[in-house]
Amino acid sequence: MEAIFYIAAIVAVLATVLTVTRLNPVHALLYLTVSLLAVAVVFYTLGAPFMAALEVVIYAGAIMVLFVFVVMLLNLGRHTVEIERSWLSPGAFVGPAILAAILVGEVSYLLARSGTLTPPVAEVSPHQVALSLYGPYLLGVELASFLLLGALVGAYHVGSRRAQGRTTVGSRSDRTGLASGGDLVRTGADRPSGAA
Amino acid sequence: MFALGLIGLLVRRNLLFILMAIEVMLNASGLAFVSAGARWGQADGQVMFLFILTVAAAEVAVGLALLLRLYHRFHSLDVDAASEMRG
Amino acid sequence: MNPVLLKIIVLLGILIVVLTLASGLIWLERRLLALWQDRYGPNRVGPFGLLQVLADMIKIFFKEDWIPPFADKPVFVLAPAIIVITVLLTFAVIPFTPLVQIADTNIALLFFLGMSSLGVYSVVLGGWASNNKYSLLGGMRAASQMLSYEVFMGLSMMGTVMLAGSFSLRSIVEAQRHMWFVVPQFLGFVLFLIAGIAETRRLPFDLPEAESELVAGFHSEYSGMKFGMFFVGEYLGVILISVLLSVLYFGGWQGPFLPPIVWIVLKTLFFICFFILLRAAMPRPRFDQLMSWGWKWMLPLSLLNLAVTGAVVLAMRR
Amino acid sequence: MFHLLWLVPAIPFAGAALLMIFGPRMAHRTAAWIGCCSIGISAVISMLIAWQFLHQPPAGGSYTQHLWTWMSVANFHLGISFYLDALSLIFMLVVTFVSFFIHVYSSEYMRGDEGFSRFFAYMNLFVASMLVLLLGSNLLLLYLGWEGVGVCSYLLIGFWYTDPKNGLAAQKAFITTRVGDTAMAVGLYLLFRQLGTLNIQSLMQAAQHQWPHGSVYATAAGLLLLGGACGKSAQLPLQTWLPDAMAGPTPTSALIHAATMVTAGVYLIARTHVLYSLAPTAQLAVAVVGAATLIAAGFAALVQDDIKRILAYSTVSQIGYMFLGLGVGAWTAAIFHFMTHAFFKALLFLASGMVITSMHHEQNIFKMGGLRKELPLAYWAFVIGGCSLAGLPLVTAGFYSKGLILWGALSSPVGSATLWFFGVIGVLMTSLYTFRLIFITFHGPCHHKPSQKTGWLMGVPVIVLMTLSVVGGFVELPSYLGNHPWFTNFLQSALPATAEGHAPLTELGAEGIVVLAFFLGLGAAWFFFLQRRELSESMAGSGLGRALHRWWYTDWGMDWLYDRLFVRPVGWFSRTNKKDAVDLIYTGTAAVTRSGWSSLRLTETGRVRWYATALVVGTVIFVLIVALL
Repeated sequence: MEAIFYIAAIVAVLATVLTVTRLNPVHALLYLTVSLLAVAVVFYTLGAPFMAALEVVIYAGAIMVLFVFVVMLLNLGRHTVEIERSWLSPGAFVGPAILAAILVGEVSYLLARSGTLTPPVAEVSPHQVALSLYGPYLLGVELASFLLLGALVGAYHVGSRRAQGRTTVGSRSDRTGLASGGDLVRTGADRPSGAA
Repeated sequence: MFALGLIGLLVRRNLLFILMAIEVMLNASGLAFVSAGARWGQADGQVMFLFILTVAAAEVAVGLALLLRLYHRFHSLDVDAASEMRG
Repeated sequence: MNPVLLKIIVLLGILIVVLTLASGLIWLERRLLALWQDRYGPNRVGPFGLLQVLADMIKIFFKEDWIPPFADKPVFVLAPAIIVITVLLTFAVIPFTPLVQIADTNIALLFFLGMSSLGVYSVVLGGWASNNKYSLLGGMRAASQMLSYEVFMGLSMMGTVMLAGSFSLRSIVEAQRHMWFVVPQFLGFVLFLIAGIAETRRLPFDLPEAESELVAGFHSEYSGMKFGMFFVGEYLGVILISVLLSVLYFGGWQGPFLPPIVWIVLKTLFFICFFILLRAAMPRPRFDQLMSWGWKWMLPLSLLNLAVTGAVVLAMRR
Repeated sequence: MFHLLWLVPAIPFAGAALLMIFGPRMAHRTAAWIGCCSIGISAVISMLIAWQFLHQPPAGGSYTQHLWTWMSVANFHLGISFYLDALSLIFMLVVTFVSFFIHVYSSEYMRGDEGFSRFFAYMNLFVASMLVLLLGSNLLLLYLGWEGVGVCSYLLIGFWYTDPKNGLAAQKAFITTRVGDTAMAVGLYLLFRQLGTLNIQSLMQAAQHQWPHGSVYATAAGLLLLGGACGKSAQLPLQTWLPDAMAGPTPTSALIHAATMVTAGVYLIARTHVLYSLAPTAQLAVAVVGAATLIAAGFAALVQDDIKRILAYSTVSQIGYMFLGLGVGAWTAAIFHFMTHAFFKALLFLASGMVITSMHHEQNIFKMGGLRKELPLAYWAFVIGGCSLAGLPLVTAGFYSKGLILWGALSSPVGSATLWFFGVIGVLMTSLYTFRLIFITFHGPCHHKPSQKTGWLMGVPVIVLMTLSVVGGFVELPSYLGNHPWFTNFLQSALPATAEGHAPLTELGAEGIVVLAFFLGLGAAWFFFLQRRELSESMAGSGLGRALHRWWYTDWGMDWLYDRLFVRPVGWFSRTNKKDAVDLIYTGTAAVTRSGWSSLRLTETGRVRWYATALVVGTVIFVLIVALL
């Protein structure tokens, strides 16, 4: 079990690194999915099988598919890779990396100060989770349902076609290298240029 | 992992990647909760993870809708393109 | 016998049987379709044309495995593997008989849901990696269709979970000793059946690969063994859903007189034939009809089913 | 039976809800059935409850039904609970029965009105609120009903809202009573603050135990509650709204502005009588207010020409009697007068409604006349109601109740001959204006022929109320007529008996003077308004007469006074002080905010990544602080 835990953790971290550094959005998404699956395995080894299943079903299965769906809807293909390449210079990583390193350092200092880091892993069954979810956290569940409802309505409204097409301010097509909107029909158009 | 997500958030100009980075961060905090819950054998950590899951789902739904809107308006996913609303 | 060895034997046995069955299904489907459409179907190679599958397999192995130059190569290769892997992994948690089961985990149903939601990636990524507008459209259709139908698929199954009080498929089967769940959970059964058909992208829900609109949908660009994997993956999916239907709602291996393995095979075959009959009988809906049907009817109905079942279970427990 | 108590307010409320929701799509007949039946059922239930109350009185003479907890904060607990004792039972019976008859009456009176179902919805809501007011076991629930009837009164006065005049009248009623209600709210706060509860019974006990006789708190609370009662019951100096409230439909006037709502003040004071017993000053104030009102309103009624306004002033005057009764400690007498007043005043209003309908909505009595033959039922209703109002000896209800009050005013230890004298003058005035009204309307030459005949739906309630106006007084016979104080005995469990003190006259002698006053008034009315009307006209035409007439006609110039005292100064102040000092706080805040904005806006670059960076930097610093601590 311990070995699986460490392997999965390493996979998760590596996949996340790759997610952050990939240029192609779909590739990045795939790495992110792999990272999530690895986290699911970590959950399983930590004694939270229910969470592992949910991680797979909802995170990897639903949220990520939504991402992929949107990527496909926008048809971000090869040209985005070029744009990303131009945007993503190694120098851009320096500042954030320093900040993040400081944060990690601080947090690990805090953790180290607070005592032992060797966890005696205890399994928590879905039964217990459900009991506390519908017991002391009932209000939280209600709030979460409100949140989801709000998100549903919000997403519907923001994404609805009716609000669209009022004004198209400053077409930046010259900068992004896109002649027109990301219509699906455009896929075939840049096919030859992308030939390997 | 949270730090990685953080870097992603700061480095990327593409809204899609930013959203992904936020997902990474949410997931990382969820991981922290679950492992803390496992450490003390409490169900609370998993409950928190469930809430994080709902937050992530809601955030993605709205975020992606906004992304579509941004793209239709600016023909770009560059978040800096949407910096017209200065105070 | 050594339990580890036994597990390995069972594992290999299931793998071989399921794969053989999946390819055999191709023959079965063609024969049955022909029967219902008043024609012969494959009847030349071997007795009753049984060896037709073998011939096709040989042909497909030796075909050129061509990857389009404009495709996104790694993803293109990855996509067909995903579906076979996820479906085969799901078979691991299915209790065929009390003895023949690879892993009896207490989150078996969730595992199935997770795997089936990962299976979406196969279709979606295949469609995207092909870099072809028909494939992309097929992939998008698949993504939205499977995302939508998976929601109430999970919800419709929860009725049985409530009645059995466990996510474990084995305990669900054992809970049906006195009554098959199809009786108290008829609505759930119908919903799961429809969702299952949609998950396997079989007619009438085969919009991701609707020939008349999208050439061959997400696998237009695929050929050779990669195409074969999609193909086999679909039949594996059919078997999986049929087995699950019989496990969840028709008592699994339980039945009088005959040994358990025979019962489960019979029930599964019945559903497979039903799937084929559906293909022969049903027209294909429009995509928007499909979506609104899913969200406006199936989801509320499954929620209703869930609520009523929960209330009844609570009331009976009092 | 007692457990059905909650149904009594609940059924009218349900009726109101039904009518409000489905009213617009409802046939008028259905609306009328719902409106009348809900009140009818509630009346029947209250009768059953009364039956049981008489035969098997609950322990301690009262019954409390706790429905659910309304609010519970720290040591402040309030329940939606109903309290029934003899006092609230009397009120409940009178309210449900009188309103039932008025509902039946209005199902014909309002026929064809486009707001028919709306009218019944308001009326039902009113009855429900009134019952909540009566049955509420704590002062806040009472206050809820109190405001509820206020709202319904507002809605009903402005019922024909297309005429702006009606809307103004409704607003006036609402705002004027609000003045009283504010005083009452302050009184409630005071009571809660000092005694720590709002439950009426425990409040009364606590007051008795904690406050000495004549304590400042009791006086203050009593005076504040009196303010509320004055507003609602249209007593001096807040009486000006009631005559204007006659803009509403006549059944409304009968129900709200005569029989029930305006007596809420009486109920409140009777309910909290312990407070007044502790505070002689407040009690004296009640008596003085009552006496002053009854005289003032009597004079105002004498010169009105609108049939409904006369009745309105008469109502004000009669409630003045009730206040007088309360003020001298003749509690039961006041309640007795409330009951008989509800009967005869509802009767008079309903009869005036018949007249008004027949006269094509003409309300000026000088344009009527000689209607005796044309409208016999209305005439007899007026005669009986008027006699009862003025107190025709021995045969009418009003005689007994008013006599009891006057005797209390004379004989009780807190009473005095002065108060009694005012009361007797009031009797004279009552008799004078009542018979003036009858003689001018029904006798003399006929100016207009009434057209419409009224149907039995309007007739039956009038006849029933006629009967009640006569026999309603026989439940309490004074000592010189055999001494059968059944009514007082019945109320004994809720209200203390009138204390007997020294009196300069015997009861019979005092009653004789009252009777004399009555006949004097009757004779004067007969002489001035029937025999020699030109004499009265010439008197009104003379210089002094005209001035007095105008003065009384405008209700002693109260509206003018209020306009000068309050409306204009406030208007002037707000006009001259447009940019007052208080605004500086807001403009200053705005200025500070503006300067803050202009400096902080530099950080608003509109770049999401900039924000994110700022967030991260902030987090880093915060965690650093935590780590260092």
